[in-house]
Amino acid sequence: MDKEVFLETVNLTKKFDEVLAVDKVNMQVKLGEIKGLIGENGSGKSTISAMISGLHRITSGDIYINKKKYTPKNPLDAREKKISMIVQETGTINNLSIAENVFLGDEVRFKKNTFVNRKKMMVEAKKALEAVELDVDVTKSINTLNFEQRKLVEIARALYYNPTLFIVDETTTALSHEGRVLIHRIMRRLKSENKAVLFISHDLSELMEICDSLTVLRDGNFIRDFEKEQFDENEIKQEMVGRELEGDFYRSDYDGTSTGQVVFQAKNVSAQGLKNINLELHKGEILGIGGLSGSGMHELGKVMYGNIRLSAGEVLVYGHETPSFFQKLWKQKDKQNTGNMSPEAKPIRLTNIKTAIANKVGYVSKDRDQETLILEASVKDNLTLSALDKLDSYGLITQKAEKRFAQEQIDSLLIKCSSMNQTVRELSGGNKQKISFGKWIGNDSKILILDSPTRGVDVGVKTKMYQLLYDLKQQGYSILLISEELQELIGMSDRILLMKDGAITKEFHRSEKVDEKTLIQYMI
Amino acid sequence: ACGAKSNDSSEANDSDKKQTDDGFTIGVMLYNYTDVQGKEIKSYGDYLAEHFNVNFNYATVGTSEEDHIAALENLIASGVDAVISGYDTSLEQSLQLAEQAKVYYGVALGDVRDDVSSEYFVGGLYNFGEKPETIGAQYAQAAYEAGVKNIGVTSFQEFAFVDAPAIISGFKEKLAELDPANEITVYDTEYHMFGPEDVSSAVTKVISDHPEVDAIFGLGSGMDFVYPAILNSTKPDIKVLALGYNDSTPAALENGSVLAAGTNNYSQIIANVFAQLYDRLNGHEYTDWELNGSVDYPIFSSVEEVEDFQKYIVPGDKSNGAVTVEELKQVMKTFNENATWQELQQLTTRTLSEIKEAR
Amino acid sequence: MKQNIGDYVKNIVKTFIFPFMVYGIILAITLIAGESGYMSAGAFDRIIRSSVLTTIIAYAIALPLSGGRWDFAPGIIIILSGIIGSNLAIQNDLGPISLLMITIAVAVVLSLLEGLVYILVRVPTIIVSLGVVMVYEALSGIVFNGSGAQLFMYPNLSILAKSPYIYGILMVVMLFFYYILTYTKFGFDTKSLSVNPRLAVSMGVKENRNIMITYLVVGLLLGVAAVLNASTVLVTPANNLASTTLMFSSMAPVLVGLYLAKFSNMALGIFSGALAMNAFSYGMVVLGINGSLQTIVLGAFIVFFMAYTVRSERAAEQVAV
Amino acid sequence: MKEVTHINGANARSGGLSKFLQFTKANKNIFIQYSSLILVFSFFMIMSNGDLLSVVNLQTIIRQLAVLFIITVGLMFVFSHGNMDISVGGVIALTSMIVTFTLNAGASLFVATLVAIVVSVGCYLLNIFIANQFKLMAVIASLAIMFSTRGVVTYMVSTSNESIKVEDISKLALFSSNLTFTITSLIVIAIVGIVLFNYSKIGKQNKAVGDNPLAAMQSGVDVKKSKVISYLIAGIMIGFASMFSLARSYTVSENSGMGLEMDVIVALVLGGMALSGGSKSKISSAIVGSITLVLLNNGLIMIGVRPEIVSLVKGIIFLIVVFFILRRPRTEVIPR
Ligand SMILES: Nc1ncnc2c1ncn2[C@@H]1O[C@H](COP(=O)(O)OP(=O)(O)OP(=O)(O)O)[C@@H](O)[C@H]1O
Ligand SMILES: Nc1ncnc2c1ncn2[C@@H]1O[C@H](COP(=O)(O)OP(=O)(O)OP(=O)(O)O)[C@@H](O)[C@H]1O
Ligand SMILES: [Mg+2]
Ligand SMILES: [Mg+2]
Repeated sequence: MDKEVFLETVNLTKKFDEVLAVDKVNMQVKLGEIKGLIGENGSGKSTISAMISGLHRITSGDIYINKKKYTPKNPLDAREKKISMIVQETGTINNLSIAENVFLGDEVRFKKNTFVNRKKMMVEAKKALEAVELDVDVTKSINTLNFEQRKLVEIARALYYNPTLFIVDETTTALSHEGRVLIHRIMRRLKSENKAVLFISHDLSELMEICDSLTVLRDGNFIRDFEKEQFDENEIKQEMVGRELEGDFYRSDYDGTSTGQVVFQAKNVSAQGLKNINLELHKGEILGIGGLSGSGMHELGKVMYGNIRLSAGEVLVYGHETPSFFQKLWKQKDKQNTGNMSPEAKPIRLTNIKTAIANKVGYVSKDRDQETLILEASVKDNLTLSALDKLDSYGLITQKAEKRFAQEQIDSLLIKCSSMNQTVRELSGGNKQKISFGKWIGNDSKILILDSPTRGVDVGVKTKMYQLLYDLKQQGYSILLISEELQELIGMSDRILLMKDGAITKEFHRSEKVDEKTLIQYMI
Repeated sequence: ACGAKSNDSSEANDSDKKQTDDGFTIGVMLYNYTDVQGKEIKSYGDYLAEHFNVNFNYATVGTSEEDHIAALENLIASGVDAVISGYDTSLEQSLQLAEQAKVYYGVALGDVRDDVSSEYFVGGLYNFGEKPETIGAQYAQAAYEAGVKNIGVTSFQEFAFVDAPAIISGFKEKLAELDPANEITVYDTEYHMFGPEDVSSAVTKVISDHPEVDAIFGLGSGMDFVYPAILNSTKPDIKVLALGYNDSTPAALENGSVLAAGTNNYSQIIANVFAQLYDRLNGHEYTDWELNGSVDYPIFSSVEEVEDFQKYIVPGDKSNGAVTVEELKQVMKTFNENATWQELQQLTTRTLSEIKEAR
Repeated sequence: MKQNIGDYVKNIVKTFIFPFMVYGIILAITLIAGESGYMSAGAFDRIIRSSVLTTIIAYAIALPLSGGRWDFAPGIIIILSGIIGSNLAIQNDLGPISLLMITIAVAVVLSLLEGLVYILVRVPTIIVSLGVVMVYEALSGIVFNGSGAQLFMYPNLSILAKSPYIYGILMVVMLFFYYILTYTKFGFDTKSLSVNPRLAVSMGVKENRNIMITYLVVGLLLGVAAVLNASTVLVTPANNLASTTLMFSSMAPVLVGLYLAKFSNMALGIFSGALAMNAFSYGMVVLGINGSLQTIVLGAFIVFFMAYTVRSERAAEQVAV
Repeated sequence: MKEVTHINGANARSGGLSKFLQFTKANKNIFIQYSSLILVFSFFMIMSNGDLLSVVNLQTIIRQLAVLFIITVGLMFVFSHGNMDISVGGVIALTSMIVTFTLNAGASLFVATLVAIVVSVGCYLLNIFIANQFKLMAVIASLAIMFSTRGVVTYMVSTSNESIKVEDISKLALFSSNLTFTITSLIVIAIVGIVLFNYSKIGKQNKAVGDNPLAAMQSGVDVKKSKVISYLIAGIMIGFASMFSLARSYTVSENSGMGLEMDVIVALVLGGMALSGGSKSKISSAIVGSITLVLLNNGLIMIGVRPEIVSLVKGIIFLIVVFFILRRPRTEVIPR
């Protein structure tokens, strides 16, 4: 314990709206060591690092640098304190040149008597990029770089200010092997220069290899510190997940059997980022899809929903031909049961979203706020949007029908909102999530493609969500559960398919024996 | 009561509009009241309002038919007894409205085709006199005296400026007559749209097609558009024969860059229409009435003339202007039993010099 | 470095090839049609000098537009500041420089006022500017009892619109525009804000500050434009939102310019676009195309040009990613 | 983050008050929209000591309302997409011209009306086709349409040797003098508009697309189709409107329909529309807004405002309305 503490947080807390993202966290980052930060999705890792680097304001608690209080208002403050961060999401702005991105928001540093010296900027940018061994024309637009290269640019930006604290938030998942090796080397170099590194990753083995100490977070709380010599994979995981898989959290049964009836199917599907995928979803089954971001599992979800064009193969849904307009008119009354997969259901080629919805396939995107919800619109409008056809009787959609429909969902999912006219933006994460479920459940979509359904919701809701998923399963809904959270997959799925580099690498059936360690091998 | 159109029209009016005790209200419809035209018309109106038992409601109207009709309706609704419209925009429909509302209607800034008629219509005005050719002739005279040899002509297209061809032909004929030796050439007319940039394009084209051009007869806003365009061209020394007048005309005539300029006699125009409307409102009608009256188009080619113009035609105090109240009353039936329409026309077609004498 | 300069030249050429193409094609047609006028000094003068005014106006419109801000006000600001500036200069018989200064000052005030209202009301500029236009149009009819401005009558004052001075002005404005966009914090902020406001703001860019500077710059540009405009044509007060048409009529050079800007920079690109459009419009006059048909051709031109550029851009993106 | 503090503030306050705030917040648009109408109405009511409501004037107002009202309702479907249209003036001119030719060729009023709708629909479908096909901003496409339509009309006017006008004006009597028909059509249009906008897939999908095309698409909305439909509706209504327009003057000139595009925008803003489209757009903006604007123009002449300051008054009223209706709370970035 001879190393001196560079940064220390005391009861650091962050609330988003009402969501408690980080709760009284006390942790230290020391010079000359690489500190790992680990925890499930939504455990608060990014939020902590965001507060340290001035991207988010602190709600309460303090940060100290060399024992001096430090309250950053924007990234520039952090920069002054020699803190640089690489954010989880993309931190570059399109249409700007590479050099401009390197010095985004800090162009003044090249200012001499009112004019910014671009030549100098270019030269410096070039220098900065050398650190990440990226040899490109810095005057070119950033658009000419691929995702990984853009990450490298961000890294270069961070390193340029030769930071005393270097924060890396889940960047490695985005990088190729070479990229990883490179950034590992960088972190080690900084360490040898007696700088501090805060490294966030879901990849435990990577962390254990690189870090000198680990801090485990869970649901925004500080759980425990591990020193290198204490590293023990199972123990760490134990701490991450916390409780044993209690019944009320994930489902308790281990009955992975489901009716043999196939309702949804991918045959030799290939598309952007996907190679020859085959899968079958049965009635009343929860089929988990796991993998690292970049493994193609998110694309798979879109493919199954008809949102990405296939280059080969086909997606089949077993249902009824979309009823013609006239049939609809006749069917007005018995709409409710058209959804059910009656035995003689025949395979229908799912080519676009329309057929998907017509055949009762629903999709909740990973990027809920951008792709699934209309934040400016009311709870009611959001719930009804995908069910308009159902509500539509003879071309009219009455307020009454809408209200009834919306109220049904609000009640059955216990959506917490001041009224069904409240705009969704104002809702809490969990309630938002419930609404994106409600859209489809209300539309009797018996097949649900849920991409990271518990992403960004607090543990309270998670429980509700898992309970809900289980109830849906019992009611004969078939669910394609795509998730980065292995615990979630293990806890909820009847079967798990693991993906890597756009292909399915392994299938597991539900059993007590399945655990993260075994799964991870097939993902990395 | 309103059915029988008795001599006392105020009674007739009582039925559907309030007869304001401070006399009649006359609506005026113009695109704007900021250019010379608008300002002159407004100030002469104010002058009349002082001396007659009327007041004016000046409405700014948009250029579209829709806007014109709407403005007219609004004026009628506001209870005007008569309307002076600058333009013959959708005339039939306007007259229909006027009749329904028993409102008299006159067109000030143009003559009207004789296929329209209404007992509430006092007709239009030949703004360029009965024969536009004579206008052209006067400009020809000025050009000849100035000794210019190569003359370009620019103008709005005919659909926008109906009298243009007549004026141009008058111009050419007169020149031919003045210059039998044919030393003066007049180039084909360059027609253009309404924007200043259109005009300067036209001028540029004239210049580059005929590098020797030494004068341009500008019928499309000669002073407002053509003159600036020439000053701004590669040959700013080209002389201008301008249909049009603005504050810069005197100086331009003085420095000789403008050979002749002319403009409508707005006092005469309003006087003419007003006299007829006012008579009708008081239940009088000329026996010798004709659809289109006429006014003079003063043209001035010397500093003296333009000074006279300012003194006797567009003075600040209209009682020294082209048509004084006294003169006007003389030819109005309301004030003079045996006044005739012809006399009115004589009064409103007086030339600059005649007016000068009368003062 | 050498090869660098080579690129530089290449980009300039790429930027200006389009107006030359337009000119060349029309020239060919006119010559075939037996018209000589298009090659005359007058034609050049007309095209190039009116391009100067077009360029400056286009700058003033393109700057907010690049940040997704539609603005109707430039037309009336040019008119109003032109009227006030000219008349003040004439009445107190001042020199051309003082004229320029006063007009610019007025334009800046008018423009900043608009910016202030915008920040205050926080409603899209297209709406705010509409209200501002109504008020300013009214003022244009009231100040100097609505007599507009006749600056062109005063050779000593209108000299700035004549060569060589006008080209001097163009140079200055261009350099100013180029530098402020390329070499100042404002320029960088404008760029990042226009692409991704949220990220930019989270990176510490001050948006309000940027907006006010934007309107300051717009004011400066419009002031210069106002002087050139008043020096060449009669300025009359506007009403019935007539002044808003300037935004639309300037759209063509702006769009063309913004595309050509990709090859070098906005300053040059827009000038090139202005040249092209003026060559184009005057070409139609020379060809004796009826004035009303010209607008049809213009409409078609916009569509095809935009269609072409959008296509090529998408192609480019495919290559990139 | 501002949002949060704002809310917490609200929550902190006493239940009743926060309830009230909630209520005002929820219904803000609605009664503020009417407030602009009320403002203008009462202002001129007082200034014209009651004449505003005279029978004559009411008829006048209704006549003037017809064209703007129908157009604005129609274009509401376009604007709620966040698109802007500035071609309506030109389209009306072109349509009226072709209708005139049709009528003069001896066609019946019914046929003429059909032609009107076909032509205007044609223009608007072309507009959205260009926009979709070339991935253009719809406003740029409409700019081109404006230039072209206006150009065609001007050309025809300039080349025909007598003015283009309806010979047998009795044919248009239905649209011109029959006030009952006018009122009925306005009511019908209003109802159709309201139903389509609030009680049908079309309107709801429209708003969704205006807010977030991506989410709308993933909820099964065919974005392109929804746009085409909205332009189709606009086209139909504007075709119908041009019949009223023509019936006002029976003549077509290069100035026909001039400035309508601006009237529509002003009307929508006066009606409380933020022009950015999405779920905030309300069909009532079109209805209330067009009425307000007509009242405004009518009132200004009724009370004989000096011509110099007419547009000053207009501008100030406009800004007042904008300030009180549309003023937005602080957000991290200022709306474009
Ligand atoms: N920014 C906001 N504006 C308005 N209301 C809000 C806002 N944030 C939260 N609320 C309301 O406050 C209530 C409590 O929010 P909170 O996030 O604590 O719910 P919660 O119990 O966490 O629900 P969940 O467990 O689903 O997250 C919710 O009903 C939400 O609608
Ligand atoms: N901008 C935001 N608005 C509202 N809530 C947020 C926001 N960002 C994060 N949260 C919430 O804060 C909690 C922690 O999020 P955070 O991104 O820190 O998790 P994380 O540990 O980084 O997860 P991951 O491993 O997926 O990156 C989550 O419950 C999330 O819902
Ligand atoms: Mg919560
Ligand atoms: Mg994170």
